[in-house]
Amino acid sequence: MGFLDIKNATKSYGAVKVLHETNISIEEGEFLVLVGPSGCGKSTLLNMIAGLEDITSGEIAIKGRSMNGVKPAERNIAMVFQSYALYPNMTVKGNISFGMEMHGMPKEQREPRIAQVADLLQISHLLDRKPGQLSGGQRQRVAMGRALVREPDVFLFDEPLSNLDAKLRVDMRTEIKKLHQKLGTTIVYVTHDQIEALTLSTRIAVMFGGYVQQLGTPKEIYDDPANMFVAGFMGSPSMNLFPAKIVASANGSAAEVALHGGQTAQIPFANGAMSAHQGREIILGLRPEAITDKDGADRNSQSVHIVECPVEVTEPAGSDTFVVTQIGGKDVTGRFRADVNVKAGETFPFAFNMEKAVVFDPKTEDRIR
Amino acid sequence: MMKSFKLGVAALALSTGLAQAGDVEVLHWWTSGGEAAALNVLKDDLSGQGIGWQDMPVAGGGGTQAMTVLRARVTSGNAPTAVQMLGFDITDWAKEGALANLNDIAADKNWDAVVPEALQKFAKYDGKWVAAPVNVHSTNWVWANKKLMDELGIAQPQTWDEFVAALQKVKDAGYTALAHGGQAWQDATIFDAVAMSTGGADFYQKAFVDLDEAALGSDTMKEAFDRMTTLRGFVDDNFSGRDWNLATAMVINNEAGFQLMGDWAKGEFLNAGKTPNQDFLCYRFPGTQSQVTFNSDQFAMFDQNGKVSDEQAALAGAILSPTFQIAFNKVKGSVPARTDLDVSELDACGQQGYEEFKAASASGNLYGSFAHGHANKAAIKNAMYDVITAHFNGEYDSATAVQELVSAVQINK
Amino acid sequence: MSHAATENRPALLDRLREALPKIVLSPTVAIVAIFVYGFIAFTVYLSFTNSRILPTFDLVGWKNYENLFKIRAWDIAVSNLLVFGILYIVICCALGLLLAILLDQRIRAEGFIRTIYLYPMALSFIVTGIAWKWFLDPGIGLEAVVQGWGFENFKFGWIKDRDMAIYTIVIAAVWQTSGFVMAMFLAGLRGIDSEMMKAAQIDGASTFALYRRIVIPQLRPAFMSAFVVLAHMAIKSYDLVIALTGGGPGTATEVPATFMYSYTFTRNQMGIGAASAVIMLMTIAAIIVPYLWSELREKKQ
Amino acid sequence: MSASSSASTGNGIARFILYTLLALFCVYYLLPLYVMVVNSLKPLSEITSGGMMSLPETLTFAPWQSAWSQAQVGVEATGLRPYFINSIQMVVPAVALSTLLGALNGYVLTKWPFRGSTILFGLLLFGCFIPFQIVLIPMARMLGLMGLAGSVPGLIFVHLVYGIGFSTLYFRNYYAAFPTELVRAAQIDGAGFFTIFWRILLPSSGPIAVVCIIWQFTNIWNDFLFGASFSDFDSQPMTVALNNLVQSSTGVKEYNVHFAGAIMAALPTLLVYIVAGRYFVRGLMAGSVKG
Repeated sequence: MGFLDIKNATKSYGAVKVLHETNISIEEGEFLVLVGPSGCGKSTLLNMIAGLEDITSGEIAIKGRSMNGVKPAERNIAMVFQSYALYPNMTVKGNISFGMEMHGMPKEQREPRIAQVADLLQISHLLDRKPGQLSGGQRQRVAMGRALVREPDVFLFDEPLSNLDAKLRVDMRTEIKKLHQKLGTTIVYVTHDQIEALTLSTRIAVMFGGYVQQLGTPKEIYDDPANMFVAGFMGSPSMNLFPAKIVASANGSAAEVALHGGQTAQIPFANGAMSAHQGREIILGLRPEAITDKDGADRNSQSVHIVECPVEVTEPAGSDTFVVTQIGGKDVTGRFRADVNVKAGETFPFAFNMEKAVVFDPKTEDRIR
Repeated sequence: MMKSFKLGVAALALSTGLAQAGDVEVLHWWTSGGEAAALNVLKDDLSGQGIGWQDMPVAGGGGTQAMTVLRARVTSGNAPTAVQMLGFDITDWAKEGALANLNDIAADKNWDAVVPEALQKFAKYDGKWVAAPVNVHSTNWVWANKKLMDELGIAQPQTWDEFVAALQKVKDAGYTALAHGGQAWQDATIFDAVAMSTGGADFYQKAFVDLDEAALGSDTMKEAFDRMTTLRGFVDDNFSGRDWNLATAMVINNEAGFQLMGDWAKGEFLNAGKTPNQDFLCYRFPGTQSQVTFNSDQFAMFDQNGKVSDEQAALAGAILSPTFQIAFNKVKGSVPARTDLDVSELDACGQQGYEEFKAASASGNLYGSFAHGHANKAAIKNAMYDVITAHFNGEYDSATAVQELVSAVQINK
Repeated sequence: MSHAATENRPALLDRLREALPKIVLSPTVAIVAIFVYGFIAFTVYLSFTNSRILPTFDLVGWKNYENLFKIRAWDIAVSNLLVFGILYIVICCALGLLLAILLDQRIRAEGFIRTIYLYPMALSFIVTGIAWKWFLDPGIGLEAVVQGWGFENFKFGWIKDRDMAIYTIVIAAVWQTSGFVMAMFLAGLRGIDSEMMKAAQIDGASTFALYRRIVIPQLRPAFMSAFVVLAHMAIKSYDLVIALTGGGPGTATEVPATFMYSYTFTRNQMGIGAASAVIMLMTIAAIIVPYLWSELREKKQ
Repeated sequence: MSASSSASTGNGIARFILYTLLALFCVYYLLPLYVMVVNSLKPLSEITSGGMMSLPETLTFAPWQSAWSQAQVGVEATGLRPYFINSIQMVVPAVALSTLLGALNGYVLTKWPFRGSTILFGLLLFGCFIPFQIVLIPMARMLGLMGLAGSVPGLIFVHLVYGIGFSTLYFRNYYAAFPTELVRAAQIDGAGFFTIFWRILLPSSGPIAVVCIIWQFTNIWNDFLFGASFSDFDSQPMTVALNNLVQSSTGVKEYNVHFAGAIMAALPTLLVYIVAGRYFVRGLMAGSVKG
């Protein structure tokens, strides 16, 4: 039994099932991120944890106590909303103290906690302002302060950074991470931004279509995606997915792919992999960092293969240059060193690190191992 | 709620309809200075007997607003003690069983003898006195500007033709011949007199009281409508919607020769400092010299616990007392509702009117005015208004108007 | 409540708390059920009875409806409502929109002018009716004044003309509510995203095209709200007609509201009055229900 | 958008035409008021001798005095003064109650919706269109049964009943645009149903409350039919007195006093419009026009 247990929880609106049987269990101090495109059910699940929406079937428990039918206020949780949901008519101080006030905490006890939290978030100078007078980042801090001051069992974050500009978002992300490390609180965090998911979490639940597609650590999710959706959704630029056929080769099996211009190439899998699937049509997945120029290839890898491919586009991005070719009719992006001398239109050697290759069934889109 | 409704009206009136003990609450629409002064006579009389007066005035539409309010008040079980009413409204309320029986006070004060029978028709229901008449207005008056009459050499017209000739004379002299306000009840007031004059008393009785379809659809009726068309020709173009008192002002200000209006118009003349027979003339509409069409304001008493309260009895008694009758009618322009008074305090027109009223009453020529709801129910009266006013405004020709009159009566009977 | 008792109560209390929104709404629901729908049902019932001065419960079938349609004044009232309603709503919307656009051009003293446009809504027609009646009266009003200036041929006697009188009612009614409609449109205009306007200007839209193609289509919700308020006022216009023309000249400006009042109260024909009220309610429903339907369905999407 | 649309700024002729148009409309809207004010300051003789549009030759405030405290509106020549107080006693609670109840209803309908709540709202809104003429008699009966007949509370109740549709409409549309997240945040903070309403929603309802109050105040203050039918001798509102003043059946019509009384009767509503008018458009913007 974990700190927060979600057991077979479902949610339906009438005949429409928006969340299918979901099982997640996290320990105290974990940072769980629910990530997925909009409409995937992540916010619904968060609201169910918060008690803002009823559970259709199944159970949600915190610290072993079933939360079904328990009011949001009695779950000892705190929530930070996408729009921050600061009470516009109250000052910052009023906003932060409102929850304590509602729980009947006397004023003398509230004051030091407000001061402490304000200090922690560096908003002490804003306490007498109204939300309308604050910048986006300041509002974000106040919203977090409001949650922190409650000292809840679980923090719930509902896309808290999506209303901030890019720079501020990165700063706040770091700050949330620091805060988590400092305070060791249990957090459930909803986002559609996979980078936030990867950077912040101790564990990620990738959701799509009302199902949890995969639950795991960031590394598991990134390196070992359970299906094509997870593979495509996580990582930026996203994983290259292109059709291939598994054929026998000198050292075992190879992926036979169609290059631009009608030629085919064979790229052998790492030692012995995929031998059981020879002759099968598959989708081959390789992240951009596993497709490089020759000198940029991972020196630790035992399975780097060079294939001459025609270059379609080059996209210099400062630290790297992304080079695009076509394989099996799909654009395939490689991450090359910045100073590599490559031009569109010419043919260039691409290094494929097949240790990182993952293989999917084109029909079910599930992983083939 | 459904079933209890009808029973409830009476029951509620019984249980909760009491004003404070020792007070009377009076619903009326007499809010002008003169009328209020007249009512004050009544109020003072009652306060002399230790009875307070709670005033509930609702003016507008010649009492129609007040009647709407009355219906709400009675339905809610909060009926006023006494209510000013006209003609068939009294009968309708008596039918609902909502009015108190005033027979004791009537017997005590001998009302049967002094109140004319034509009035008793409204003041009594089913042999019981239910209302105390305050006054008698007669409606078939002609008001003429004496200065214009003298200037143009017009004598009092005795017949319709003479009247038309007189109107023509005034018109030719560049004045407005007939001052008139285009409101349905004013149109009907004229028609009232015209119909009486055209068809005589029997015709009037048959058509407007008995609602005899032959009389309503007769050629006489068409003739009456034709005469209305003639009169329309003597009215200025700007008559529509004009208040009656503005029409009177036209006569007062030497702009118009005649007005056909009830005796309340006299108050306007008197207020303007005019004297009867010196500045203005009053006489009956030509052809109705021996008839009087009237309407009578009465106060009906709402039933209080199945009997008449002492206050109501006192109020009813005070209303028909000679002092109040004289004092009130002097101001109001009407004549007393009892035939046994010395009216030397009234002005010339008032004295003349009182004599004519007594004479008509004695000879059976006292008729309730249909235009003022004293010949038939409100539904019929208003249905007739529609036809008369539409015809007067040129929407119907006379033949159509006659047909419409018949069908209007059929629908609303 | 004793402490021991509360032990067993949480479930009950919780249920109570959950029902709280419904409990809060319930007085309103009860009020509306009785005082609106109950009364409508009662009126429908009355329309089948021979009620005269007070409600009675003797059924007479469709007689009141048959009689109603035989009464010429009812025809006039219905067609007047049609003429009046359409003109009133169209002119109010057009004028309100025009004024809102004019006022939206960064006008100095906007607040002052807006108050002037808006104030008629504050006055009851018992009050302004007399002023309008005078103003429209050819003998003493506009016609007399303009003729006094030397324009002897100037004629403005609509209020006395039975074919034109209904239009004078439109004039006065527009006067009363167009300012309110203006405020609604002004609010709508202020709510439109200014970046979109800039984009349209950069796209080369003329001011006219800007309003016709970009602004006005976005005012649809304001149009809808205005329509409901105006339709509601058009149908209920009673004071206005009574104060201005009393339904005249003749019966030329009779409208259903005056008809209904007159038959129910003045003429003691409560049955026919109720029948006319039922017809009127059905007409209202025919206009309002589709509107509500579209509005509420949209909300669900 | 006002800033961007005014492409015409600086174009002298266009501005001139614009201001001329606005001024002309001002004349249209002010005309009846002009007639009323001018004639309320003239002696009666000046009015009856014609020239209702002209300025007073002799300026007199006697009509105003008379309308306020001397005019005949019943048996006693009390002027409008006592009725004014009756109206205030009725309007203030009626407006306050219907606004508050409308706000609560709007809160429930938008933030605590339940199955059928939309239909319920539709039914509520349709109730706004019920002709008042048909409710008179049954309402009188109900008031009688409730023991509220002929009393100020009775009148307040009636106005509450028929004001609730529009006030609910205003608040519902306003609260629909109010972020639901705030309500959720407050729920998590431990605020209950009423606390959320009092502490979170109501303090932010200023603009729409102004719209609602203006609407209700105008309608209730100007109502005649209910005021006349459901009041008692000691609770008749201002409009009934004004009607009695203006509609008196016989006798000299003192038009100057009538106009003075009419303006006087309208002063409170005018005041509300002038004071709150600026918030009115803002309130409409925030709520009601969003449909």
